Amino acid sequence: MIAKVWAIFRKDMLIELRTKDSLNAMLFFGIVVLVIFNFALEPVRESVRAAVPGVLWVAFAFAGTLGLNRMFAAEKENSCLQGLLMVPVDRGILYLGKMLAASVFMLLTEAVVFVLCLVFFNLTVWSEIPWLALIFLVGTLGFTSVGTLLSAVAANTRMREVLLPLILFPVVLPVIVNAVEATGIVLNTVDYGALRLPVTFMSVFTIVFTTVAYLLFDFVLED
Amino acid sequence: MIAKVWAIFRKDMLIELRTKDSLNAMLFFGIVVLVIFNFALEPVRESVRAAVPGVLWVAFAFAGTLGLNRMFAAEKENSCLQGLLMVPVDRGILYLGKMLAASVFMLLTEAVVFVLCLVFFNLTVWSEIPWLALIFLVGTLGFTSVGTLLSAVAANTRMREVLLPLILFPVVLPVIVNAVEATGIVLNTVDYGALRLPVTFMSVFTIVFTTVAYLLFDFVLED
Amino acid sequence: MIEAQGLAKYFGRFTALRSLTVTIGRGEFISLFGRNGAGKTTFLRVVAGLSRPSSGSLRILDPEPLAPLAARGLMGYLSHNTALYLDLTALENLRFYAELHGLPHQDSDLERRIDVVGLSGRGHEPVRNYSRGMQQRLAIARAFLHDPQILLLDEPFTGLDQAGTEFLKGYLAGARRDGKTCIMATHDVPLGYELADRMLVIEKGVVALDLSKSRVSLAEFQSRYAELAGES
Amino acid sequence: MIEAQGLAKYFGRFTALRSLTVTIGRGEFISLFGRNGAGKTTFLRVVAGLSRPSSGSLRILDPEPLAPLAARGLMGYLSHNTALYLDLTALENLRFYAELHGLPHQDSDLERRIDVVGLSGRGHEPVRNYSRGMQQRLAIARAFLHDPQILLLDEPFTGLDQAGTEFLKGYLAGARRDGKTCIMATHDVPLGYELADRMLVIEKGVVALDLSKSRVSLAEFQSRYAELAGES
Amino acid sequence: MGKSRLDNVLGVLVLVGVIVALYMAFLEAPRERTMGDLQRIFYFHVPAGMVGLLALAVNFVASVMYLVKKNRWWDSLAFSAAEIGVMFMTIVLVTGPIWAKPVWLVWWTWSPRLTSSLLLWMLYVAYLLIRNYVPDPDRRAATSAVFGIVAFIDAPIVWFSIRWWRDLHPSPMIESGGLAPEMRPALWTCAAAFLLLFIYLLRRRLFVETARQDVEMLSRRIEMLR
Ligand code: HEM
Ligand SMILES: Nc1ncnc2c1ncn2[C@@H]1O[C@H](COP(=O)(O)OP(=O)(O)OP(=O)(O)O)[C@@H](O)[C@H]1O
Ligand SMILES: Nc1ncnc2c1ncn2[C@@H]1O[C@H](COP(=O)(O)OP(=O)(O)OP(=O)(O)O)[C@@H](O)[C@H]1O
Ligand SMILES: [Mg+2]
Ligand SMILES: [Mg+2]
Repeated sequence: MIAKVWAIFRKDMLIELRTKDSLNAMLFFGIVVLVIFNFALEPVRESVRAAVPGVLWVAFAFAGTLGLNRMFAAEKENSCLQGLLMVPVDRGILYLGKMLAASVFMLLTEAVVFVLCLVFFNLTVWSEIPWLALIFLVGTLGFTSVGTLLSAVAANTRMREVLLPLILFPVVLPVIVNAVEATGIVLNTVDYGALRLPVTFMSVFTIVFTTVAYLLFDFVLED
Repeated sequence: MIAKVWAIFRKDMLIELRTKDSLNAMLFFGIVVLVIFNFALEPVRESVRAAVPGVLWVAFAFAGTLGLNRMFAAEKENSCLQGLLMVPVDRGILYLGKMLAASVFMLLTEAVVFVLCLVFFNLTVWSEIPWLALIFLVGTLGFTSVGTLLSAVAANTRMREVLLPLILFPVVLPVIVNAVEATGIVLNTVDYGALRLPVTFMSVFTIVFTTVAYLLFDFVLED
Repeated sequence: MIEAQGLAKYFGRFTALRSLTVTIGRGEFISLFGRNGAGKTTFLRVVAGLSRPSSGSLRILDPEPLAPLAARGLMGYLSHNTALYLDLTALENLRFYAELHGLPHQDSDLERRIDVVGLSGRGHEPVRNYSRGMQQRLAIARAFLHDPQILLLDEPFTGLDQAGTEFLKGYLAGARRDGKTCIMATHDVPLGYELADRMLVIEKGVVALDLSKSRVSLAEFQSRYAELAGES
Repeated sequence: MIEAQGLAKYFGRFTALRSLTVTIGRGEFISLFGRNGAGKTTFLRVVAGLSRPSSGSLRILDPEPLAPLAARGLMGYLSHNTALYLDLTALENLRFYAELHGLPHQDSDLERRIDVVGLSGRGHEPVRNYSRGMQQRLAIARAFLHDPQILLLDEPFTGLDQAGTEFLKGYLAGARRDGKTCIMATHDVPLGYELADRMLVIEKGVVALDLSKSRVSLAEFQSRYAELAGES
Repeated sequence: MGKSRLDNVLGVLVLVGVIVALYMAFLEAPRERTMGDLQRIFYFHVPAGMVGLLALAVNFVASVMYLVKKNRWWDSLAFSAAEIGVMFMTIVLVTGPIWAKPVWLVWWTWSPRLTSSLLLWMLYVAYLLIRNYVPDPDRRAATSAVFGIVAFIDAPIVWFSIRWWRDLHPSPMIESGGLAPEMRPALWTCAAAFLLLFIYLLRRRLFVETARQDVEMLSRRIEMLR
């Protein structure tokens, strides 16, 4: 089973390594969102530091949605999904492989966008990095656990290019809110004890949705 | 010529009237962006009124991008674009028809999103409405004048679903910045004299880009 | 009518047309053969003006060379893509194209067109409800709405069932009688031979065989075509 | 081997399969005919488990009814969609599927597969550089990588040139000799007749004709099929 | 199957219930001391919220049942419940701000209860959108059932938001017994009326949906005869 999850993950990585389509697009979009926010926040420049966590996670979320969209579009391009569906492998396995790939793409994007954000907004962090890494990790897993399921849902519809953000954002908002809060705690206050609640929330969310999606994936996958 | 622009415009309206695909999606996405922004701005809540123009235009821009994307995706669905390209009509005409349709969709979306924004952020406007209508109109035309051209460019690539925001936002950023400024002037300061500069800028931008796109559309259109 | 001079089309490293030279007279019916990837579709798209050649020239003469816009008005292009708006009805589709062509578009005219392709009484249904074959029929009406002088057909029989095939054969035979110029790409040798005045075989982006029907029998053509394919 | 009982599939107001009942034995080669929209593709997709029937039942027996997962392992599905990753090489495509099937995937094994479909030496090129015909050949290798007992083929000859057609015909004749069960949808009556043991004609979502090859000649079958088409 | 006796009885009950509820809310219930007549929105806002959540719970259960049983009826039930749920939630989202403006001096504030209510509304509008965009009915049913299950995550958040977080939106005094006793009868009458209305609408909507499917089936038959 793990071998098969791994096969799917590796295939996506190999394609990405060759084309760099998704990562380029995600990165670029992340940066675009940063820049746009920068303008939108112009009038409240003084308190901008407080807004950084929100800006970051909105950029992550948009980039992640783009990546998920792209992932299923690629699978549909040549009816590749039809080939996958004919393989005698439990569809939950496909879900796990796809989710893993999406998470890695997102984490890579986040790393770069985060560094850029530090530069744009003149922040310095060092000792906080392990904490941030933890938050980014659980936040991202929470995002992709639902995101992978819902991108399959969106891919079933006539409007797939545009539907994913519409259905995904309302569902993952709780994750994003908690991730923003946790990131804010690390960057602004330094009360690490307060991290427990949001991090627990995100972890529980991830576990619940990974299980739900693993079970439900079979119903939404069609070519 | 006007009859032909009108024919294209009417065709798009007729399809929309029947399916309501684009408007539903645009509206919904506009609301999603409002909600997300609100969370991102949570920490700077006191000065939120100052940020409203930025929030509004980011929501408009995202919804508009979605609409443009959808418009060309529909044209490609059944290779309809190929049919259009075989018609002995100057391709500039196609551009004008498409741009007109995109602008109307966007303006309709803006009206609704604007009202919601007033409710969400507790604003009241009455006498400012004519001014705002003017700004929304020129801002939207500026946006769609480039947007229609670039969505044709994006539609030619292998990554069309994701490319449009990437290439469009950097180009229309000047329009958005000016529109935000103008909206801010109307909503916050009330120095209508200061409106002249941004409104002129947007008008000139629209005229220049409409002309350029009218001339260039022939080169980017391929089925 | 159509004059191609050293047409070439490259897609990156890939050559779709190498150096294609051919002259097609008014009223000729050409069947275009060639193996997968030979460049048939590419050639038709260049003729239609849907694709710009990388080098070489293409002229549409009537009898003077025409500007692209005027040339487009003379041509109708039909492929297995139907180019119909699925959410509009058959009538609305035709009306839209009639408007763009600047043709009269009373419902009665358009309904006659719909009758001709065998869809009588279904003109008010959205095209989404049509079966593939019905859509292809409507696509024929659409592509040739403006009675073009030049018909470009790219594997128009693909996926059509027997009734549809018969209908389209009849339609093309009629067009030929009316003196239209036709170019049709196909993999079906007997069918292509039956309809054509002249057979062109494209091979690796150049014209490899150019035979008039009056000069070869079907069997002879088939064997020469097979020979060509065997060579490389 | 395959047992369909009153299969129905509706798309809104539209009926793709009405009530299709048929039993297909192990080792039979079935050619599936029918006009556009008759429901051939829909039937194949339901058999493959790619589409859920609206009502009725479908069982894959070996000889006991199999669970969906096990049934999928027995089947290979080939349509004109190649289901290949264009950015991977031929070898990488096959390796990925071999891994998912849990087959051995040494390069040597896979290269042999590539040779068999006539692509020797091109295994390390990305599929994007392949012509349509080459892609279809690789798709054959992919679809039948795990030596399935049941081959489902949906107009597999579409768009193939003569050389490709010959190859696939040879391949299918071989599969038939090896005792595989095959179902192939096609519009090409002589070709379908040539390969088949038994011909099914689907009409408006039900089986309209079900003839064993030993009982009808090609000409006879053609006339009965044409008659059926003429009827409505 | 037409309008059954039960439907007629229900219809009459709903009519009577609504009239009585209106009477109770506007005339019988006492005028609130600080908010005045404004407080009477309470009798619509609160029951609409409760019944709306109930409708979405019905959608959730029906979605699960569809995936288990694969029976079209469960899908129709899920769809009908979602549509009505969205309607009730819309009432909540309209009456809420109308009440809030004079009491809190703002139309809207981004408190957990309000935000999660808005999200809930959006999720089920998205549910209805998705249904619009999947043409194949079997696939539509499966796809929307999955989304219905996922979307329901927000309902408990709405319910418990005021208990988990500090919120401008008041905790229900009904539970803690803080509600003035004279207001209780009006509240419960209104709640009962809304509940009846919900059941009635659900039955009617289901009827329309089944009728639509029957029409679909008949037109399929006609199509076959052509
Ligand atoms: C499903 C969601 C909701 C439920 C179940 C709900 C329920 C309630 C309940 C039970 C009360 C009465 C509290 C009490 O005095 O005992 C109340 C009051 C109120 N609700 Fe909601 N509500 C919901 C959503 C909303 C929304 C979206 C708004 C939007 C502004 C809103 C605005 C108000 C206001 C202004 C009051 C009166 C507050 C006061 O007396 O100060 N509610 N709600
Ligand atoms: N947009 C494109 N990008 C890259 N290569 C292309 C493109 N269009 C066509 N080609 C390549 O050009 C070659 C010629 O293609 P063309 O479609 O003209 O062949 P064809 O003769 O129509 O073949 P078929 O019989 O398969 O339809 C093919 O090898 C194809 O891969
Ligand atoms: N996803 C779908 N949504 C709506 N209708 C569909 C869908 N798929 C198929 N149909 C309809 O079902 C009918 C049967 O289609 P199917 O593809 O099975 O026909 P076919 O026999 O394969 O025809 P062809 O010879 O044209 O390939 C068609 O009329 C088609 O319009
Ligand atoms: Mg071709
Ligand atoms: Mg088919």
